[in-house]
Amino acid sequence: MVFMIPVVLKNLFGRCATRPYPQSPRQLFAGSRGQLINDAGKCILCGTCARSCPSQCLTVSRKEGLWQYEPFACVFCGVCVEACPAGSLSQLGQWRPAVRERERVVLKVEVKSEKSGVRSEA
Amino acid sequence: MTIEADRIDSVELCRAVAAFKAKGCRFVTITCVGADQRGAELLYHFDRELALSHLRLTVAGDEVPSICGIYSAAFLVENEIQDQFGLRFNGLVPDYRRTLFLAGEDSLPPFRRKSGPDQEE
Amino acid sequence: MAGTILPFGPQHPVLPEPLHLNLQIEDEIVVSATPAFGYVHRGLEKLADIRDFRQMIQVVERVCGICSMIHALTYCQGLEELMGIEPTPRARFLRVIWSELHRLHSHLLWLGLFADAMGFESLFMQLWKVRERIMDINEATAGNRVILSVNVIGGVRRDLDSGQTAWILSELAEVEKGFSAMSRTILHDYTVQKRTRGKGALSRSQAMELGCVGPMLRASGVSQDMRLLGYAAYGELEFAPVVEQDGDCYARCRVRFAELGQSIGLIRQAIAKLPAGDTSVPVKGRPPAGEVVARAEQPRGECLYYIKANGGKFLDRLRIRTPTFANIPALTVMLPGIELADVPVVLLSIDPCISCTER
Amino acid sequence: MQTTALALAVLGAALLLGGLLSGLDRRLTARLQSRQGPPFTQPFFDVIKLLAKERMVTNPWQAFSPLATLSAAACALLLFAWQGDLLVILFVHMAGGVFLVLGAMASPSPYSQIAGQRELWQMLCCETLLFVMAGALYLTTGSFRVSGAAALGEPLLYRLPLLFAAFLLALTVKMRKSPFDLAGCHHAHQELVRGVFTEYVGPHLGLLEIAHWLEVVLYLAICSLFWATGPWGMILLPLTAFLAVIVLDNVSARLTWRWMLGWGWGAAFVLSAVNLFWLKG
Repeated sequence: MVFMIPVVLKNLFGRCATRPYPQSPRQLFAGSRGQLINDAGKCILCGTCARSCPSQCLTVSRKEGLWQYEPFACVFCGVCVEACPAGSLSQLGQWRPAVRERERVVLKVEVKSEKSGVRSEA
Repeated sequence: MTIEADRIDSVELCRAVAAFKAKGCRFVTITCVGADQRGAELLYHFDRELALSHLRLTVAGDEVPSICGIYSAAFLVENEIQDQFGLRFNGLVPDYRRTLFLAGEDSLPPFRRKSGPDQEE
Repeated sequence: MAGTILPFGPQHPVLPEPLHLNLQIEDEIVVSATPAFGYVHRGLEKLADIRDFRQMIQVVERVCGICSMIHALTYCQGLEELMGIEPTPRARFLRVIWSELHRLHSHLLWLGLFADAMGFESLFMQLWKVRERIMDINEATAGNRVILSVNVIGGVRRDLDSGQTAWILSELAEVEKGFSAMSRTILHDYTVQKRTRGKGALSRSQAMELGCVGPMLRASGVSQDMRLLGYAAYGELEFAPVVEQDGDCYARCRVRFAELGQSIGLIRQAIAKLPAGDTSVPVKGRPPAGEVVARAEQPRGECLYYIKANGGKFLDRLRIRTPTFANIPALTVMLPGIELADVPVVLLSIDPCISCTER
Repeated sequence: MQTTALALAVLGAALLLGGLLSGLDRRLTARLQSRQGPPFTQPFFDVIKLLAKERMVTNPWQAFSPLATLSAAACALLLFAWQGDLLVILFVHMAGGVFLVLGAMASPSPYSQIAGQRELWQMLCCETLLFVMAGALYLTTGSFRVSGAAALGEPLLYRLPLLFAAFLLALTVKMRKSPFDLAGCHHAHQELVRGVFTEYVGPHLGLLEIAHWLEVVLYLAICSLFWATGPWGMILLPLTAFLAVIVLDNVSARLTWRWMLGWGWGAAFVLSAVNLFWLKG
C-alpha cells in the first residue's frame, strides 16, 4: 500500500492526464489517417479505389460520373489513398465529427473538366 | 506448396494423437480444411519445442472421433468445427450441440460446402 | 448459500468483453464453471470468400484491436512464404518495432484491467495513463492509435525517419519511468499479493496438457516464445523468454510486467540496428497457391494462421487460431474451487480477448 | 414546532454536507488518479436525476427498504444532534442497515443476495466495534451520552488512540472504500456489480444514495467525538479521517470478506482490547 502513496500524491499536485473532450479536442499527429476526401478535380473515375477497398465503402460509376463514399462503412485504412493513380484521394488530419444522421458522400465528377460539385444526402 | 503431414483415417486418429501426447507435444489446434457431403479433411497441429507437426485426417461422411479424452483442451475447437462445418465429434465433452456460435442443431453450418443436388440451402 | 447459479456475463462490469460463465457457487466458492460464447462472432474467416487476399489484410487486423498489427503480420508472413517473397531488411526491423509497441500497449492495458479486476482503480488509471504515450507513438508513426494497418505483402507501408526514431526513444524512456514507478506496487504490494498469489495456479504439466500459450505457459515454467522462431528480425535481436515457475495469477502478472522491459529493450535494439533501404518489395505475378501455416507471438501468446490458396483472388480457407482460444480451456480447470471474489482476477489472468476467440 | 424546524434544519444541513462530501470524494479520487473529475455539485444532480426517474420495483420490499434505511439514518443523526445516548444511536442506525440487507435479499438476483450476506458480515464487524467504542466512552466519561465526550475536558483520542485506529477501519467499511468495498462500491466495477444496490433503480436508488450520505455524516460525527474539545478539533479530525480513507482507497486493492473477518476484524479487536486494558490499568 505504501508504495502507491507517492504516485497518487504526485498525481494530486501534478497536471491531469485527461481533458474535457468536446470543448478542448487534441490536435492529431501529422500523418494520422483521418477523414477521407476526394479532390473531384483530379479524380479520373478509374475505380481503383473501389476495387482495393477492404470494406467496400466506395462505389464509382463512370457512366453517371459519380464517386460515392459511405463514411460509416469506412475503416480509415488508407488503402484507397495509396492505390489512387491520380492522387485525388487524401486523408485529412482530423477525424470525422460525430453526427446525428447517417451520411453518404456523393461526388459529381466530370472527367477532363474543371467543374465539380459536392452534395450530401441523408 | 503444401505442409508436410501424416495422412491418417479416423480409425488411426486416437492412437496417433496419443502418440503425440506421449512425446510431450503441446496440442495446438485442429483446422478443418473443408467439408461437404462426401467427407471432410482435418489438420491436427502439435508443437514440440517450437517445431510443428501435423496430422491430416480424411473422413468419409460427417462423423469424427473426438480427441477430448486425450487432450481435454480440444473441446473448444471441436465444438467450433461442429458449428462451422456441421461435422459430429463422437465423445465430445462438453458438447455444445452447435450452440457455441450458432442458434442450435437446426442451423446451417456456414462453412460447409454444397455438393450434390439434394443439399438444402 | 447452497447451489446458487451465478450468471456471470455476458454483460458484466469486470469483463472487458462479452463472455458468459455459468458459475455454480456454494458459500462463495465456485463449484463448476461452464463458459458460453457467441456474443461477438463476426465470421471474419468466412469473409475470405468475398474479400480478396490483399483486402483480407485489413480484415484480419480487425480480429482483435489490441494485437491488430501482429495479426496482419502473421497473415502477411504466411502469404509471403506462399508467394516466395522476401521482405526487405528494413521492413523486417520496422515490423519488430511496431510489434513490440503493440506488445507494450497490450500488456499495459492488461495490467490496468487486472488491477481493476481486484478493485485497484488508481493503479488501473495510472497504467493507462502510461499507455497513452504508446498510443501517441502509434498514431504519430502509423497513422492510427490501435489498428496500425502498416503491413502489406512484401513489407510495410510506412517508414520511420531519424527524427521519429529519436522521438520514440525519448518517449520510451518516459514510458519506462512511468511503469517502473509502479513496479513495487505491482510486484510487492500487500493487497495485490493477497489477491493474486496462489490463485488459479497451473503446474507445468497442466499448462502443457491444456495447450496454454504465451505468458500463461511461461508463467508455468515453460520457456516458449514464438519470437524464438526468428520471424521478422527477431532472429537478429537478443532476448530470452521471461519465465516464472509458480503458474499462479501473480506469476502471470510478473511475466507480463517483465515483458514490458523486454519489449522496450527490443525496440531499442531494433532502432539501433535499423538498416537502410526500401520498406517493401513490389509484389507481381500470380496470386498465391498452396497451403501454409504461419505463427507469431502476440501479446497473449502464440497465434497460428492456416492459409490455403488456389491461385485465385480468393483464399480457399483461412483459419485463425488466436491465443485466447488456446487459453480458454485452462479457465475450466482454474475456476472450480476458487472464491467468487477471485473469479475476475483468474479470468483476467489469461488476458481474455473474446473477439479473438470468436473472430 | 420549534423542534420540528430545528430538526429539519439539521437534516438539511446534513444532506448538504453529505452531498458535498460525496462531491469532494469524487473530485479528490479523480485527482489522485490524474483525472479531472466531476464538479463538486455533481452528486446532487445525480440524485435529483434518480429521484425524477420512473419508479420500478420487483417487489414491495424494494420500495419500503430504502425508506426505512433513510429514516433510520435520519433518526440516528437527529439523536446525535440532540446529544443522545450513543447506544441508542447505534441501534437505530443498525436497524437501517438491516433493512438495506432485507431489500437486497428480497430480490432473486444472486448478485444482490450474495452482497446482502457480505453486508451482514460487515455489520457484524463494524457494529461490534462501535459498541465496544460506546463501552469505552462509558468507561472514560461515565456515561453513554454523546455529550459526555465534550464534558471530558481533553480529547478522547488521548485516551482511546488504538480504538480510533480500529474506528478508521469501520469508517472505510461504511464509506464503501477499498480494501473493504465488498458489499457494494461506488463505481459498480466489482464482481458483484454494485452489490446490495444492484437491483435498485430510479428514485429508490436515489433514496439509498441520500441514506448513504447521511450515514457517512453520522460516522464522521461519531469520529468528531474523539476530539470534542472545540469546533476546530471536531472539524479537522473527521476531515482528516475522511481524506485518509480516500487515500487508502486509492492505494490498495479490494480484499475479500474472509480476509476482513479474519485479519481486519482480528486487528480491530486486538486494538480495542489493548486500548480497553490500558484504560482500566
